[in-house]
Amino acid sequence: MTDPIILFFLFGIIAGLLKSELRLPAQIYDFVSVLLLLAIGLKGGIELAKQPFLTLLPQMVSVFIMGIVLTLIAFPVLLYWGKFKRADAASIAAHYGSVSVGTFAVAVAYMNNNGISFEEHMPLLLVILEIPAILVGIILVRGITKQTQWGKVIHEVFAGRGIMLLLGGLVIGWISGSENLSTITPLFFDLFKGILALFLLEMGLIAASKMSALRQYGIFLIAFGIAMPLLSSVIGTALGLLLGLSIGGTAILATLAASASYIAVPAAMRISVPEANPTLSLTASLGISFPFNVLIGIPLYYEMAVGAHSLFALS
Amino acid sequence: MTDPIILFFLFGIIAGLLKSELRLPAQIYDFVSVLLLLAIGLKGGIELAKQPFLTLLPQMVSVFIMGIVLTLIAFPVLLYWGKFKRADAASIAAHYGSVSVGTFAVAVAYMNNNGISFEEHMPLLLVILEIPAILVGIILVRGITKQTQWGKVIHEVFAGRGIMLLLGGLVIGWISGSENLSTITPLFFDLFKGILALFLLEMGLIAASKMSALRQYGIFLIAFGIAMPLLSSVIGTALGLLLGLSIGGTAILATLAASASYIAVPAAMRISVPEANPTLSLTASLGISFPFNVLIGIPLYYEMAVGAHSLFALS
Amino acid sequence: MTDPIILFFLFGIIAGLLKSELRLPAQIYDFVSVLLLLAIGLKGGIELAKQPFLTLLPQMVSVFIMGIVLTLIAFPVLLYWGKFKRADAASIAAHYGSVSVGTFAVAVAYMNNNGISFEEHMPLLLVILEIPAILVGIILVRGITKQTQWGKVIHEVFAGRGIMLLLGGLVIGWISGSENLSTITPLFFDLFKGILALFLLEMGLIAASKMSALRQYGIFLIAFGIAMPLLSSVIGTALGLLLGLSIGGTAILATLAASASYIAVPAAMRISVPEANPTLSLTASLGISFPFNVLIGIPLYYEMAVGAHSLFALS
Amino acid sequence: MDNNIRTLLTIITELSLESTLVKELKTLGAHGYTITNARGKGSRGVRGADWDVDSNIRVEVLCTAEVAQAIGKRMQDKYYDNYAMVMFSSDVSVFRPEKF
Amino acid sequence: MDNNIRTLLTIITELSLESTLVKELKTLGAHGYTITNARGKGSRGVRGADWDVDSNIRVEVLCTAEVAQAIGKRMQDKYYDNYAMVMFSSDVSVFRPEKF
Amino acid sequence: MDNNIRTLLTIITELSLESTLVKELKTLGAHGYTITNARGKGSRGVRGADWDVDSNIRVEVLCTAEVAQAIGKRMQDKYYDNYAMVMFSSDVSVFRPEKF
Ligand SMILES: Nc1ncnc2c1ncn2[C@@H]1O[C@H](COP(=O)(O)O)[C@@H](O)[C@H]1O
Ligand SMILES: Nc1ncnc2c1ncn2[C@@H]1O[C@H](COP(=O)(O)O)[C@@H](O)[C@H]1O
Ligand SMILES: Nc1ncnc2c1ncn2[C@@H]1O[C@H](COP(=O)(O)O)[C@@H](O)[C@H]1O
Ligand code: NA
Ligand code: NA
Ligand code: NA
Repeated sequence: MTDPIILFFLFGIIAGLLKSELRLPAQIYDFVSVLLLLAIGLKGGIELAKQPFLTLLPQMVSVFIMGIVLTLIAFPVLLYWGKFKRADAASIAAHYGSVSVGTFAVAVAYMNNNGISFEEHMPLLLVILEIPAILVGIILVRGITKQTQWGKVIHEVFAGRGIMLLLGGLVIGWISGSENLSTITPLFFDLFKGILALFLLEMGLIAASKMSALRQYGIFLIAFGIAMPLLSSVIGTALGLLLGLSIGGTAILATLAASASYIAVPAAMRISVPEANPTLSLTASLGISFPFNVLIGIPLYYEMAVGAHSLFALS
Repeated sequence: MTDPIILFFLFGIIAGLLKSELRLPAQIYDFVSVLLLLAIGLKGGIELAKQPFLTLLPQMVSVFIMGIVLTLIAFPVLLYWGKFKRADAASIAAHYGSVSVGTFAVAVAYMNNNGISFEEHMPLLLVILEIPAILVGIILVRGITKQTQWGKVIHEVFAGRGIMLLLGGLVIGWISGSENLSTITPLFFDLFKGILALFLLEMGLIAASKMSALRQYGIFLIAFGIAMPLLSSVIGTALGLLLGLSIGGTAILATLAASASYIAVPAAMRISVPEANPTLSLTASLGISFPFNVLIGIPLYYEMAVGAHSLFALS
Repeated sequence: MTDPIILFFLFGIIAGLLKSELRLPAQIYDFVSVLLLLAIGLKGGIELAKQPFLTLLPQMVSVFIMGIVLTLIAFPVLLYWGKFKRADAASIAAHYGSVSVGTFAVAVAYMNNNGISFEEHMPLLLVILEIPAILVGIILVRGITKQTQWGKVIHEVFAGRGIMLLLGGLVIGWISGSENLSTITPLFFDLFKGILALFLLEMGLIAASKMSALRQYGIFLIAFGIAMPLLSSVIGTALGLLLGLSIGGTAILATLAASASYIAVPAAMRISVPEANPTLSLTASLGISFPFNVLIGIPLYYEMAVGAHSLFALS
Repeated sequence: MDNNIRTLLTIITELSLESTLVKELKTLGAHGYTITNARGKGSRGVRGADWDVDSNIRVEVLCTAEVAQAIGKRMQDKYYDNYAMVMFSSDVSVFRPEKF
Repeated sequence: MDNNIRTLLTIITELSLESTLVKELKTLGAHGYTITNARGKGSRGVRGADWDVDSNIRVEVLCTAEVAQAIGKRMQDKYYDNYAMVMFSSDVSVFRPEKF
Repeated sequence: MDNNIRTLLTIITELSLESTLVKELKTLGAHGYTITNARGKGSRGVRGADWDVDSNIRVEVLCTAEVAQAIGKRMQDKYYDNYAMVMFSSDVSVFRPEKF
C-alpha cells in the first residue's frame, strides 16, 4: 500500500503539469522546510546523545569519503559522455555527490511504515554527506589555487539555511536528549508526517515545473538522472555492508548516496561556480532523480539492502 | 454554549470594524486555507473508500441539479427586482448557486459539537456543488455560443486552487483509507478545529472590510443576502429528505445550499465574466450571507431538518 | 538542565552573529507570534472564567500603578545619567515600564518545567501592564496638553496587534471556559512549546542583529539594559509579596516587571513620539534585556521569590 | 547612448489577471517581465491584499516603444473597463538593449 | 501626448507609517496609491524586514505636479526628521490621465 | 532644480545574489538601496518565485551618475554572463539630494 505522502507528491506533479492555479507562496515552502530540517536534526541529535560520539567517527569519515568518490565518478561521465562544459559537469556532479533531505525524509517514512529499524543517527551522516561534494565540485573547476576564497566557500557551505538548521537541530537534540524535548515533540515529531506531506506537495509542483524544461536538455540528462542514482545506491549499499549497518540503515545510506541535492549545493555553486548553469543541475536533480528516488528508488534500494545482507549473511 | 470558533469569527469582525492593526499577511490565509481544504477533502475521501461509489451517484446528480436550480432562481430575482445588470445578476446568482467551504466547515463543527451524526461523504457533494453554478452563470451571460472558450472555462473551474485541493484530498483519502492516513492525522485532523478558528478570525477581518461597502449598495443586497440563503436552505432540506439523508446530513445539505461561494466562483467569474462587478457579489456573499449562515443560519437549518424529519416521520 | 527552547534562542543568536543565511520571512514570524499571543490570552481567559473577576481588581490596579512607577524610575536615570534627549529617555523608559510577551512565555515555561505552580490568570496582568507605561511615556514628552490626540493614542494602544490578540484570546477563553476550548487545544496548547521554540529562534536572530548596533551606543545602554531589569524585578517581587501571590506567581510578576516591551511600546512610540530614536530602545530591549532575562534573569527572579517568601515566611 | 533607450511600461492590476496577462505579453512581443505583489487604492476602492481576491500585482515590461504601444492598446481594448488597472510608461536607458 | 504626462512620486519609508501616510495622501488630493513591501538600507541603517518593526514600504502615487508638490512638502515638514524616508519623483506618461 | 537630479538605477536579479550584491553596492559608493521580492521571465526562462532558488529581487539604488556608471560596469564585468540580470536607469528628482 503506497504511503499517502507519495500521493501528495504525485498530486503536486499532476497539479503542476495541468498548469493549475495551485501555487503556494514561497513563505509556506520556507515554513514547512524549516520544520522538516529542524525535526530531522533533532531526531538525529537525540540519538547522538545515546552513544559515545567517537564510535561514529569511522562512519562519518567513510561517508565523507563516499561524497568525494561519488562526485569524482559523476564528473568525467558528464564531461566526456555528456559533453557538458567543465563548470556544468562539476556542478551537476556536486549535486549528485551530495544529498537531498527530502529524499532522506521519505526513506525514513518508508522504513517506519514497514516497521524496518535503522540506525537513528543517520541525520548526522546526512549533514556530513552534504559537504564534501561541494568542495570537490569547486576544486574541479577552480583547482586548488590561492585565489579561491576558501573562507568564503566554507562560510557559504555551513552558513546556508539547510545545513544551519540541520546542525542546529542536531546540537539541540544532542544537548537536550529525548525526555527534555518531550514538550516540543507535538510540533516537531507528531506533525512530522503531515508536514512532510505538504512539503512533498510543493516539491511535486516544483518538480513539474522543472520537467517542462526536460526536453530541451535531451535524453542524456534523463538517462544520467536515473543511472547515476542507481550506481550511487550500489556504492551506498556496499559501504553500508562494510560499516556493518542494519538492513534499514544500509537502505537509507544507499538512498543518501542515490539522492541529489537541491538546496545546499545549488546555493553554494551559484556563488562559487556561477558560470555553471543552475537549470541543468536542478532539472536533473528535481525533474528526474528526486521523483525517481521517491517513487521507485527507495523500495528498490531496500530490496538491494535485503539481498546484499542475505548474500553476505550479515543478518 | 456557542462554539469558540464562532467567537473567533466575531473577534475578527470586531477587530476589523474597530480598524485595528490586526491584519494578517495573505500567506497565513493561504496556509490556513490550504490545510482546511486538504483536510476536508481527506475526510471525505476516507468515507468514499468505505462505500461503493455508484451508490452515491443519485446524490451527486441531484446535488448537481440543485446547483443549477438555485442559480436559475437567484438570477431573475436579481435581474428584475434587484435591477442589476445582466452580468452582475448572473455572477451574484452563480455565487449563491455554489457553496462556501468555510460555511461547510462550521456546519460540520456544529454537528460534531452537538454529537449529531451525518453522512461523512458530504465533502464529495461539496465539490460537486461548486461547479454547476459557475457554468450556468457563464451561460446566462454569454449564451451557449461557439466563441465561449469552454475548454478554458472548464480548466479555470477545475484548476482553481480551492477545487484542486479538495479534489486532491478526496482522491488521496479515497486511495489511502483511514488507517493509512493515521500518520498525517495529527496535522490535518487533530489541528482542524484550531486551524478553522484561525481561518474564521481572518474571515471575520475580511467580512468586516466588505461590510463597510454595504451601505453604498443599499438595502436590496442586504435583503437578498439573507433571504436567498433561507430559501436555498428550504430547497436543500427538501432534497435531503428526498435523498433520505439523516437529520445531520439534511442540515448540512441545507447549509451547502444556503452558503455562497467566495473562492471558486469569484475567480472563475473574474476571468469568464469580467464585466460583472466582483465587489457586488463578494459584499453580499462575505459581508452578509457568510456571517448570517455562520452565526444564525446553521442552527436554524438544523432545526429545520429536525422539524422536516419529524414531520415526514423519517427518523 | 536547560530548557531546549533556551537552546533555540541561543541557536538564533549564534546563527545571527555568524551572519548565516538563516533568515526567516516576516510572515513566519507573524504566524508564530499570532499563535503565541492567542494561546497566552486563551490560557489566561480560561482562568478568569474560574474566579469572580472583582477579586482580581486589587492586583490589576496595583500592577497598573507598578507600570507607571517603573517608567517614572527609568526616565530620570536615562535623562540625567544617560544624557539622552528627553524623547529618547521617555521612550526607553516606556519600554521598560511595559512588558515583553516573549519573556513572559519563557518564564511560564520555566515554571512548568520545574513543576512550580503560579496564579494562572497572569496573562491578564500581562495585558494590563502593557498599557500604563505607554501613556506615561507620551505624557513625559508632550505633557498633558490639549493637542495630544488621546483618542488616537488610546486607539493606537488597544488596536495594536499584540494587545488585540491577547485581549481577544482572553475574552474568548473567558467566555468559553476550558472544556469548550478542548477542540482547539491541539493547535493552541499542545503545540505551544514548539511554537515558542520557533519564536525564540527568530528572536535570537533579531536580537543578534540588534547586538551589532550595541557598541555604537556605548556602555551606558548595556549597563542600563541589565541594571534596570534587576531593579524592576525587586519591585515586582515586593509587589508579589504584598499581593500575597504564590512563589511562582511572585517570580512571574518579577519577570513581567523586569521585561522590556518590543512590540506594543515601539509601535505606539513610533506614532506618538516619533522624534524618539527607535534603534536606541530596541537595542536595549532586544539586544540586552531580552537575552539577559531569558538566559539569566528568570532563574534569578525565581530564587529571589523563594528567598523573599521564606524571609517573610509566607509559604 | 540613444540606441539603448527603451520603454519601461508599468501595469498595476489584479492578481487574478496574472496568468492571462502574461500570455498577452508574450503574444504581443515582450521578451520578459517582472512582477511584484502589491496592494493599493484607486477608483475601484481599496485593494488591501488581505487575500488573493483583493491583491494587486505590479508588472514591469522593458520593451520597444512599439511593443509598449501594442500592449497599451490591448489593455485599453480588453481589460480597462472590467479590471482594476493602472498603466504608465517612461523611457529608461537599459544595459544590453539587444535583450528587449 | 503632453496632456497625459503626470508625476510618479515614490516614497520609501517605514511600514509603521503606512496607515498614517495613507490618510495624508487622501487629504492631499491623491486619487490612489500602490504599496509594495520592501527592505533596504539608508542613513538610518539596515532595515531588513525580518519583522514588522524593521520593514519598509515602497509607496507610489500617480498624481498632478501640484499634488506631488503638496505631498513632498508635507513629508518634509512632518516626517523627514523622524522617520526612515526617501522620496523621489519623475514624469511618466499615463493612460487614462483623467484618473489622476 | 537641476542640483536635485539623481540617477535611479534598478537591478532585477536572482535572490541568491542579494548578499553579494549588497556588499558590492557599498564598496562602489552607494549610500543605500531598496529591495523588493519579485518574480518574472527573461532570457533565462521563467523565475516564478515558488521557492528561494527561483526567486528574483528588484534592487533600486538612488545615486550620482558616476556611482551608477560604476555599478553598471561592475555588474557587466562580473555578473551579467552568469546570472539572471536586467538593469536600467533613469533620472529622477530627489528630495534631500545630499543623501545620495
Ligand atoms: N493614483 C494612483 N497612484 C498609484 N497607484 C494607483 C493610483 N490609482 C490606482 N492605483 C493602483 O492601481 C490599482 C487599480 O486602480 P483602479 O483601477 O483605479 O481601482 C489600485 O488598486 C492601485 O494599486
Ligand atoms: N540611496 C538609496 N537608494 C535607494 N533606496 C534608499 C537609499 N537610501 C535609502 N533608501 C531606502 O529608504 C529607506 C529609508 O532611508 P533612510 O531614511 O536614509 O534610512 C531605507 O531603508 C531604504 O529602503
Ligand atoms: N523585458 C523585460 N522586462 C521586464 N523585466 C525583465 C525583462 N527581461 C527580464 N526581466 C527580469 O529580469 C530577470 C532576469 O532576466 P534574464 O537575465 O533575461 O533571465 C527576469 O527573471 C525578469 O524578472
Ligand atoms: Na548523492
Ligand atoms: Na449555495
Ligand atoms: Na517591565
